[in-house]
Amino acid sequence: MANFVSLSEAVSANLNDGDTVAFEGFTHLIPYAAVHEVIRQGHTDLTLMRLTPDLAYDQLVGMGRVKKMIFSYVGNPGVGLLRRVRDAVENGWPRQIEIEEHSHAGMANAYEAGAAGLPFAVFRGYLGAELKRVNPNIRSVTCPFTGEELAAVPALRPDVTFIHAQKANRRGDVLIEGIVGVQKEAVLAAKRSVVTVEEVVEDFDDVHPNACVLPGWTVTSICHLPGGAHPSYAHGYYIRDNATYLEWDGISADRERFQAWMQEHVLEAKPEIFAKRVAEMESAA
Amino acid sequence: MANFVSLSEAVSANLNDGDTVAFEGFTHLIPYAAVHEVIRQGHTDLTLMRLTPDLAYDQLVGMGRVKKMIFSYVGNPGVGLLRRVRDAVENGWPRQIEIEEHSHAGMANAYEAGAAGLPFAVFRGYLGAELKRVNPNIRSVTCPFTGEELAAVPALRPDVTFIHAQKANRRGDVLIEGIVGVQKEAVLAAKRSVVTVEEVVEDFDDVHPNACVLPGWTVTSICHLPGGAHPSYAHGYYIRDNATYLEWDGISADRERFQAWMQEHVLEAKPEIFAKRVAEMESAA
Amino acid sequence: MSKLDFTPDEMMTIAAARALKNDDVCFVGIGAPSAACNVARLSHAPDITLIYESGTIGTAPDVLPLSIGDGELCETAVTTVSVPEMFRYWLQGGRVTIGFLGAAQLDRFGNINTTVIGDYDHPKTRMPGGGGAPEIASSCGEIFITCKQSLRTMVEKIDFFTSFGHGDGGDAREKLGITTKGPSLLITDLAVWNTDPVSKEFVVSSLHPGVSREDVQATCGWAVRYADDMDVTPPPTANELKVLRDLKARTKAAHGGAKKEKAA
Amino acid sequence: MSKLDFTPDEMMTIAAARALKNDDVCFVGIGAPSAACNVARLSHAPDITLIYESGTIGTAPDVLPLSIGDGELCETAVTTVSVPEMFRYWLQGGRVTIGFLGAAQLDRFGNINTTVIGDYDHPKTRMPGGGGAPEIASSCGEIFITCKQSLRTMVEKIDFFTSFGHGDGGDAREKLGITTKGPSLLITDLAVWNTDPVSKEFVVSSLHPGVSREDVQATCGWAVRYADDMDVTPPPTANELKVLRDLKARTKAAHGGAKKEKAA
Repeated sequence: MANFVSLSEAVSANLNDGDTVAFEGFTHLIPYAAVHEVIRQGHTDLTLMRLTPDLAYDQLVGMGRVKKMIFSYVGNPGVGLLRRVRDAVENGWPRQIEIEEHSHAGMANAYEAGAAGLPFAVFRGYLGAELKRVNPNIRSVTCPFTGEELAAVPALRPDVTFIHAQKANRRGDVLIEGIVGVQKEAVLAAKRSVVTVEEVVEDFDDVHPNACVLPGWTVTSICHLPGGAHPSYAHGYYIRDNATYLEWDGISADRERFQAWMQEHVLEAKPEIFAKRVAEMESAA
Repeated sequence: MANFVSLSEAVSANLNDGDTVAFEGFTHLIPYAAVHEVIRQGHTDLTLMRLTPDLAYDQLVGMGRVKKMIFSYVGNPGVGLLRRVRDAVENGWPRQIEIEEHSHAGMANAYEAGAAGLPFAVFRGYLGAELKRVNPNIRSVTCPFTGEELAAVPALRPDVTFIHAQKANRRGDVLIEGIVGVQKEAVLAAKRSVVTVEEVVEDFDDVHPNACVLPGWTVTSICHLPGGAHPSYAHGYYIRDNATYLEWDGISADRERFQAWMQEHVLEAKPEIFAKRVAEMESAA
Repeated sequence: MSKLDFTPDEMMTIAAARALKNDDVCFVGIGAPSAACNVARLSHAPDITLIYESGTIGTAPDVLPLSIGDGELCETAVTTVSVPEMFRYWLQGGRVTIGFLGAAQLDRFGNINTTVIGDYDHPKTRMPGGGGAPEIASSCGEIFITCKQSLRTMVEKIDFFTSFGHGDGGDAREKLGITTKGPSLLITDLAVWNTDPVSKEFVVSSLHPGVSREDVQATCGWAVRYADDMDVTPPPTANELKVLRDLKARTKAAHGGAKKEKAA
Repeated sequence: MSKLDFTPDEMMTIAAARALKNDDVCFVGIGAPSAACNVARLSHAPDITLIYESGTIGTAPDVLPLSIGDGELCETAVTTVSVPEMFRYWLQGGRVTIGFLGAAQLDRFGNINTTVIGDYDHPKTRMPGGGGAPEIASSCGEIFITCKQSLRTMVEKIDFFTSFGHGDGGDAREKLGITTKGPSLLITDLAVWNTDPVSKEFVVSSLHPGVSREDVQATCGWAVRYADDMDVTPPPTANELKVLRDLKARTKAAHGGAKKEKAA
């Protein structure tokens, strides 16, 4: 059953150096506050997985905390490349990182298989794609009825998944609305999970019966952390801070500027800052 | 794009003798009005599929319209056995029927694979179960990563799927709420689909963003048919007519009583009768 | 049996309910298991998570459902998911601690038949089939079974292996690569049976009040074994009986009445 | 190029928009494809179904999204599904008629590289990678590609096959068991290119107004082929330009302004 704790407690109770970790979120509801707390606590040698590593993973990689990254699209959405990841892959700065690269279909199916307790996922993919050549985890199975050869990838099973969600109720059930991405799968596939939420409400009596809800007994720790998805957004709470995504391109272009920014905005900051950061972004919706 | 037609037109435009047909619904939202219209129009030699063939399939089998049935639980839910199906399987009355039997997990995964455009589904199932011996469509595949042997079944791809849903909007989008069963999968897996609905509304602006909605371009025909799920129920409209399920045990126990009942309540009836049948069952919810 | 102020059926349901814990996640079969699971929820295990295969997770019905997909299961659930998701993420995902099944035909190793009496291709009686049971039997942490004793139900050899229990006993599950515990408890109207840790056959661990060993053997098709330290099942408490009878009364009023009484 | 009252970029977007039909179901890549698809929707194809890989189906944003998961895509969608469902039921399910992609590096057969410049293990430039594109390229009915011409983009040989087009031409797709049509149209800032039905290489079918064959070859790394019946692309109509410019202006106001202007 989920326990309600501070973000600091949740990170130290659930994450260990060397863990395989997913901070999931598909443009929407990216758990930035959790990523920053992990950076502050000094965790390192992490294997990160995510379909769309964005600024959050650029920051973890740039701070040298990442041993390996499993991903399908490593960009700054709508802006361009991730310059800290490029620096690590192209120049080994601040350290070499291993990469395991898939397509979105491959990653999404692999999380689905993880949530479903299967060892691998089957889908029609990678036809003619060169990723098959460079990723030994892309294999194939043959349909026992038609003989068609299909792609197979191992299930993703993180040690810990971090997500941000709109609401928890007092029993620890978690509600995710809007672009739900692969968050439900990433939590169900993981051994442990930490959910930061915008709001804690009494119950979900007014919620649609088929809404995306994670029952409290599927979640390890919940932290009430308004604004915890900034600069991404929380449907119904605040909009995406596109300006920050655009600015990141400049901040991350230079090693020293990046480090100074991380010092000021992450290492010397506290989780509570996130509520202030979204104050200007709050949506009437 | 879905067209709005009468049930009579929808059935004659979409169904042919010998077709493979799913009338799906998991206790909730069973498309009885459509089944009765199919019986009236005389369609026969059908291959029926459904996880939970209930009274509807008992009626189709008892009327001799069924060549083969693919299923996982052939009972009268909460009451007992299906006596017309028993008579067909045990005594060949009114005709022999072929059966292909799965578990719910097998059927659900097979519809999922059909919706996903895959030739087969993989899951961990039928371990030690004797259905493997009697159903040649239960095979296996080996995980290319762990070597685990998993169950494989062919995807279900009906020629036509019939479902009942709560609402359509003017553009032909369909909303299903509550116990959603495998209806979305059964429609997406099918070549053609017919949806009877309780209500046609202007738009779905007030509907939850992650509700179970079938866009109009995925549906072939829509029929406004209030009460069309009786004696099952429509969440938010009317409750289950449990008394009818209990009564069916007696009606179906005797061939002549069954035939007389079908004559009066199906062959000589019209689709409009369903609205009257649920008038007493209407829920304040 | 001596005259008691509860029926064997009530004792069965209450004994079955007692086996469930507050933190269990229980996949509920319809019929006897459903009554036991809801009595547990309404008495000592208020936070138990009940899952029905219709997709309803964490449901808390006020009356017993007639089917596994009654509307109240959805209305009171924490969330309702599609049936493919139910079988993939929730059952196969290994999240369910207890699968609670009934049985039309059962052997001493907890193998269940709900498919056919007689030969599969030419059955004497065609029963409903497996539904969710074949994968409930292999995917849940352990399996509880409840049924009334009779020579027709509890047989030496079942006609069809719908759901695998312990096969022919011993390490039969391991040999098939099944990692879950399988049937560990059988609650009948006469006794509570545990599973022998080595042979994996059911062994009576307690007789219900007023039940004799002869009663048990007379309604069981295999040679009954008894535990060394046999108990008498504690009789239902006043509160347990009240919870069960109130539930049954609400259920009867809701399902059995005239149509007009049923409208919400 | 002669002086025109529209830019090459505008001509590209409008020519790309024209290729879409009202009953298309289009899987929209971000950037240039997104502009073209929304211009189509706001002009001649009001009922077109636009799908973004974030799970938004039938979306109708008022401004262009900066990312494929902007909030407005969900708010205006017919429905929003999970990403696994998007790739399984909707893309792999074969429901999408057009996949509209951009390209960082492209060859004459419509093979696309968005992964690396240089060697995969020691890249000169690490680009974002495939995202949804590898399966968009094989699962959609056909593929439209749009990009600005340059010698860096349109190359004789791409460094990495992120998304398979027609391989080395001819029946390369069939040989791999791919049943969809693949790249059938390329719209650049200078020309419209169709796919030769036999060789499967891109062939210029119309030059945009004021563009010469020399302009096209100067910005293309392979030897350009021209159709026998070459056309000039009809210039943007006043309405097309207005739709595009209004959309861009709304987008700029929404994304580019000061923070306080962005609050809804």
